[in-house]
Amino acid sequence: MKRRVILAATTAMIGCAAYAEDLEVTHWWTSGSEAAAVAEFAKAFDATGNKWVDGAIAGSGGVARPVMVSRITGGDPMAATQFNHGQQAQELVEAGLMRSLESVASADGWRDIVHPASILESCEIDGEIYCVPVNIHSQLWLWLSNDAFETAGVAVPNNWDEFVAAGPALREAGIQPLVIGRQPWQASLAFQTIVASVAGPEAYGKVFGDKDADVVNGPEMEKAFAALATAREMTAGSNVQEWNQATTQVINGQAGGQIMGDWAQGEFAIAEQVAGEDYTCLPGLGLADIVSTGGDAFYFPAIDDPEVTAAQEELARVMISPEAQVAFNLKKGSMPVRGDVNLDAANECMRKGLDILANGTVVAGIDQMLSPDAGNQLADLMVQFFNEPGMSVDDVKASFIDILEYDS
Amino acid sequence: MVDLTLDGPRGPKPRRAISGRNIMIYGTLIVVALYYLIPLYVMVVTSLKGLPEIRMGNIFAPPVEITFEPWVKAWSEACTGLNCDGLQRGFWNSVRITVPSVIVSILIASINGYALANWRFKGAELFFAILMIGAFIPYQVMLYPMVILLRELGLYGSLTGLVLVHTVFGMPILTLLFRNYFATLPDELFKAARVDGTGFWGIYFRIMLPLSLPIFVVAVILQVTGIWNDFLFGVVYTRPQYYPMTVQLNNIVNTTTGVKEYNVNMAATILTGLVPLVIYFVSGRLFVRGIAAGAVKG
Amino acid sequence: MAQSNVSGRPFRLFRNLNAKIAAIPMILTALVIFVGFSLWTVVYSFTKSGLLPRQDFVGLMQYERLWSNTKWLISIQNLLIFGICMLVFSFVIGFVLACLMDQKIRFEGVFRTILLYPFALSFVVTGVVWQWLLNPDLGIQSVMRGFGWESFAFDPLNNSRIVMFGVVIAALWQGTGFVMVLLLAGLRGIDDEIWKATRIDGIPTWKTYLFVVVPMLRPVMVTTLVIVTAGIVKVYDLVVAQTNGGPGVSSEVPAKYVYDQMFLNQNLGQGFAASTMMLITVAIIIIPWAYLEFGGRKRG
Amino acid sequence: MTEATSQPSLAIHNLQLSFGAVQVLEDVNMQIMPGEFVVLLGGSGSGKSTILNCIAGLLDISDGQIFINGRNVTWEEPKDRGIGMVFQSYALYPQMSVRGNLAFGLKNARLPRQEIASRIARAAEILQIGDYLDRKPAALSGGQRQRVAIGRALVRDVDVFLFDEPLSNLDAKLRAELRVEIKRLHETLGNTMVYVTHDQIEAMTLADRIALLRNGVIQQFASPDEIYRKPVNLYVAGFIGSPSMNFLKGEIAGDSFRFNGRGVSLAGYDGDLSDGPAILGIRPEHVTLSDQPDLEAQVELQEHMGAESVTYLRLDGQRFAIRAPDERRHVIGTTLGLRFDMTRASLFDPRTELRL
Repeated sequence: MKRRVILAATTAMIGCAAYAEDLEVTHWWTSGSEAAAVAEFAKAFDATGNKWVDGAIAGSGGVARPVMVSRITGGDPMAATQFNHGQQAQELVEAGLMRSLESVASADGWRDIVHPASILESCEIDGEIYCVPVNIHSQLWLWLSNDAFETAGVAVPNNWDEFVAAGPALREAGIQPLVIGRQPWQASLAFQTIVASVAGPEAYGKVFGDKDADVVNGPEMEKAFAALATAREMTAGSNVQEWNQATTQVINGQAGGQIMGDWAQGEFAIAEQVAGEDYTCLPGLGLADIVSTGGDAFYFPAIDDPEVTAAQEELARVMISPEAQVAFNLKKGSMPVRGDVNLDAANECMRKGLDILANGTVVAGIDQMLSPDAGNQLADLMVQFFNEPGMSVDDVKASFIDILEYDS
Repeated sequence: MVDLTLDGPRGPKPRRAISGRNIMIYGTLIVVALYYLIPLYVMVVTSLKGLPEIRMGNIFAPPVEITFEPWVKAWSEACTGLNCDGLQRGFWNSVRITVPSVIVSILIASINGYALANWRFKGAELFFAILMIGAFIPYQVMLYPMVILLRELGLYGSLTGLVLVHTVFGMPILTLLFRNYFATLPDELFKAARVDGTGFWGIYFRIMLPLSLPIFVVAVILQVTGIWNDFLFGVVYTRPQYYPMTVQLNNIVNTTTGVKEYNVNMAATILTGLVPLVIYFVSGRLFVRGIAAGAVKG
Repeated sequence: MAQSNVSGRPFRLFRNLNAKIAAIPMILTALVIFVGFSLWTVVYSFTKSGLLPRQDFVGLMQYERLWSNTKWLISIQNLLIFGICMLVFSFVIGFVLACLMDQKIRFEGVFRTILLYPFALSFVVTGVVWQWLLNPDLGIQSVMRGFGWESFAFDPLNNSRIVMFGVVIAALWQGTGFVMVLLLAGLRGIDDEIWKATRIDGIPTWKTYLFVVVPMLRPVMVTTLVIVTAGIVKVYDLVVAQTNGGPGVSSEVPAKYVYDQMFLNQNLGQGFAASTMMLITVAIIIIPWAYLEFGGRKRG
Repeated sequence: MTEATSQPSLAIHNLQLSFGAVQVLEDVNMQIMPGEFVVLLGGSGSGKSTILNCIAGLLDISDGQIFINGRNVTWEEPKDRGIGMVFQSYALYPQMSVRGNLAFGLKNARLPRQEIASRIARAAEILQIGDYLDRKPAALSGGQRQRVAIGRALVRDVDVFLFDEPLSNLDAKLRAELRVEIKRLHETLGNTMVYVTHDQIEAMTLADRIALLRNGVIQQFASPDEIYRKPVNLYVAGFIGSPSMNFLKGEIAGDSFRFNGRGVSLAGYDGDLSDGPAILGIRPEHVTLSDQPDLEAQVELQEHMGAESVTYLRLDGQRFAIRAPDERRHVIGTTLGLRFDMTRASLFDPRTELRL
């Protein structure tokens, strides 16, 4: 076994056709930009002589995850699967259903390559690496339609406060000031963004990381909750469900702005819009230079077949290789997990993100701090808040503290 | 003797085609029929429009320019992740899943119904009652233990496993229908066959089956509809090589590349529903007859 | 008398052996799947299972959480609304339609096919189509406004107070035809002489239907009730396709809560606790009824 | 009770049947000799069909034994008992032709082809169904169907035939015709036949012996004549005969029956009598009009049936029927003098309801 790993390691870079294996890879990346990004991985993997068998299942959590978990626990696992890293896959690893990538990771020195280090840490369980991080998603952005503001006759805002001020003008021009899709996770994301930006990264860490109720009741969070209520007012009248439908409204100038992760950029790119000209992006709502280090990762179920195992390692290497990282992330609109790659092709927005990643504040993603259970409770709470104008900020605050207490 | 005068009404009673009663009956039926047809109409019309026309016009307007492109796209071009071969990929899988599942589930349920109606052995009613309660258990509850059971049986991910799942979950309602149906067949027929020396299986295959066409039609319709339309079991209990058409439908409908391609979605929806729809249209009359036999006498 | 050749009473189990062998799949399904899985679910509802089942018992913790969770409470409330509306409307509308179809009308086949075809479609399709028809910007509302009725407002899917009625409309569209066919079949099975008798007695048609025919339809009503109620308790796909529980959590239903807890929140224990509550409710309603309906019958 | 020399064709010992707590049959005993025609007679719910189903093996009994031709068949399958059965609803297999129906049981028994053909030919000849052997049951009339059903029992070539109300679904004329035919068939074949009916005419005309049942208990098992003349109890007495037997409540005093202050001489009654309360039963046909009457009564209503007439009278506030083989008409309200034929009367103990 060990011998084979070393052998595989030495032949990896040349592209080893000796182990031609069909690997089934499941993921829920089915939207246009996502599929295009996955295709880059598939292309790179097929180039090694193996074959990427695509097992895409649309509908991230609700549909795809039970399928993946069932397949793995049912004893008929796929060769690799997308999973949000953080706490989600931990139980599968503990049950021995996932294989360790430690041998590959240490042989190839992933701990030195991956930047920021925290992104790899979330793949680490008991000192071993179990997943390949493939991208960094900075989730805390506000996307603005330059067209919309032009129509409304106001300048494109530089931060949240200016955006709020421009709200009435947008309304008057028949433009929806803010769109947030009606799915729970989108409402939750908006809340996280507001907390990190308005209350600040420090409060964000204390609230979600330390679950500190005092901070939730404190003055910084007071401002954040006020901003949340403002956001609700600005979304009033919108019924969009999917995030990319919301993005489409921004692209078309039907809506002023959207709070969404940097994957929204993929949609702008497909619509052939140019950052800075057609749309504007404000990380941290333009209030704070922050990115969060959420991201996607691939896990490899334990399969008792040395040829598959070798091919899995091959795939892991391909995913983290500089070439595939660049190709994938340019399509996906996210940032590569390694700092040593050349991203000249990156546009203005991605560059902003990369700069912050290099110099600014990096906060942990919510998946790394909250259990999936608490995370979904939070999402339910937020979507409820956004949909029920009668629900007061105090109600939200009380329920939010309950959720944090439950999780700690 | 009174001489009867022969005036007054005679001959056939006059019938008016347009009576208040008829207006009421047909009026109501037509209004209801419209309500039922509107969604189908909207689906068909939309699937024949181009995207710009959809965005402009209202959904009830007939297409200005008829295009079959959405149908072609839904059938052979729509993407699921990297596979851009539309619904056709899942069509044969759906057939491969539906045919054995329908046959096995109906066979077993009809034998159950027959055993329950004609061979009431001790405890049979208890098991039947459990099945009836089972009819009310949401599938989601059973999803996880089923994974474990299939794993232990070594059937997880196989077509056999999926057939088993469909058989199990179709069993309650089908058994109910068959049991009721067989109970309506004259008991004396069953007795006569026993006196004639026919055993359990002989009576089933040679006396009961030939008399059961209507209820089999009902069962086939219910099962084809249920299994063909199934998404959850197909995706949870099998591997991608067996994914049914509904998985592609989900991928097409739930995937959005910027703009929702409503026309493709609608074409895909109709294409997916075509098989059960055709079966309904073809066998509607038998369906009502079978229902009459299987559900009326409890 | 030849008392000597008394054959021994055969072993009870082997009487009707073939029937018992044939019933093995049913017995296994009943015991392993429905009883076994239910017990398994109940046992694990007392654990703190997350993504995988674990025997980490925590007593009633999951139940305490369940009953303090607004989403669950809303789910139950919604199921009640949905269930009552479905039962009332599908039976009333289905019965009225069946009566109309029973008037020896022309084109009965055409009408029947039209009323029944939605039943052939999956809930997913129904959900998508009605989501679309009820979409205020595209569907009925915008069309009515387009005709000049500017104040027309029918927007159930974006109004958390009436969203369940939007779901009911779609569910009725799909299911009423089937109820109609079942009841029509029942009407057809009623003896013609009953009709003759009521005609001679001068009882109005509607009264005959209501007071004579309905009581005679009891068996078919029972079957219909089983099928409709089973569908109500299990409602999931329709809600997911049409509203996905929204807006907010205002159209959540118990089956969806179970599924979401198990697979989205990765909290199997909580999902199992909710399942157990559903199982218990179903059992409380069904067992006495099933006993009366199916248990006490004897061969005469 | 049993003669050692001839073995009963069908014997039932202590047959019991209960469904749960409900006792359907209670200790039924019966011995039927070869060639005997036995009718099980009773109202609905009396258990007559249930006994037949037990004999056929179509119902599992709770206790007791059943012997056919001396063989214990208590736990045998129906097909192995050596019986043929004819059902009320004919129970013909609708998807098979008449020939198929007749052959089905024989094919199951794996009889050779020629044997089957010859048996069918014989049955067709006996029952005159040769013309429609290739038709489906749906194309036959009720009478034809019942012939086929009988034929199906016939071809089995068995010793015991069971009939379960075979004529109930036919109209009166056909019923009479087929009744005669069954009688003829029995005489031709000489088989043992057990015949269930609720129709006393069928029972009286067909049976060698009648077993009259009530609530799962045999009331009387005797020849039609004996049942008619010497009913063992009030129930049997009331069940047989139409119009049914007249009952007068009174008491025996010496050699006369006292009834509302009047006396009827008991001379000629066959039985040991002692003084005490009693019920006198006399059939309408055993009362004659007389100038020296035992009793007098007023005419209330008359029915004329051509060959005979039935006159309903009022006797001390009680209805009393007489039957006369003539067409004499009485004006309503006239008083008639009645004379009883005491040799054919019955007396019952009002407490036990048994014949004295």
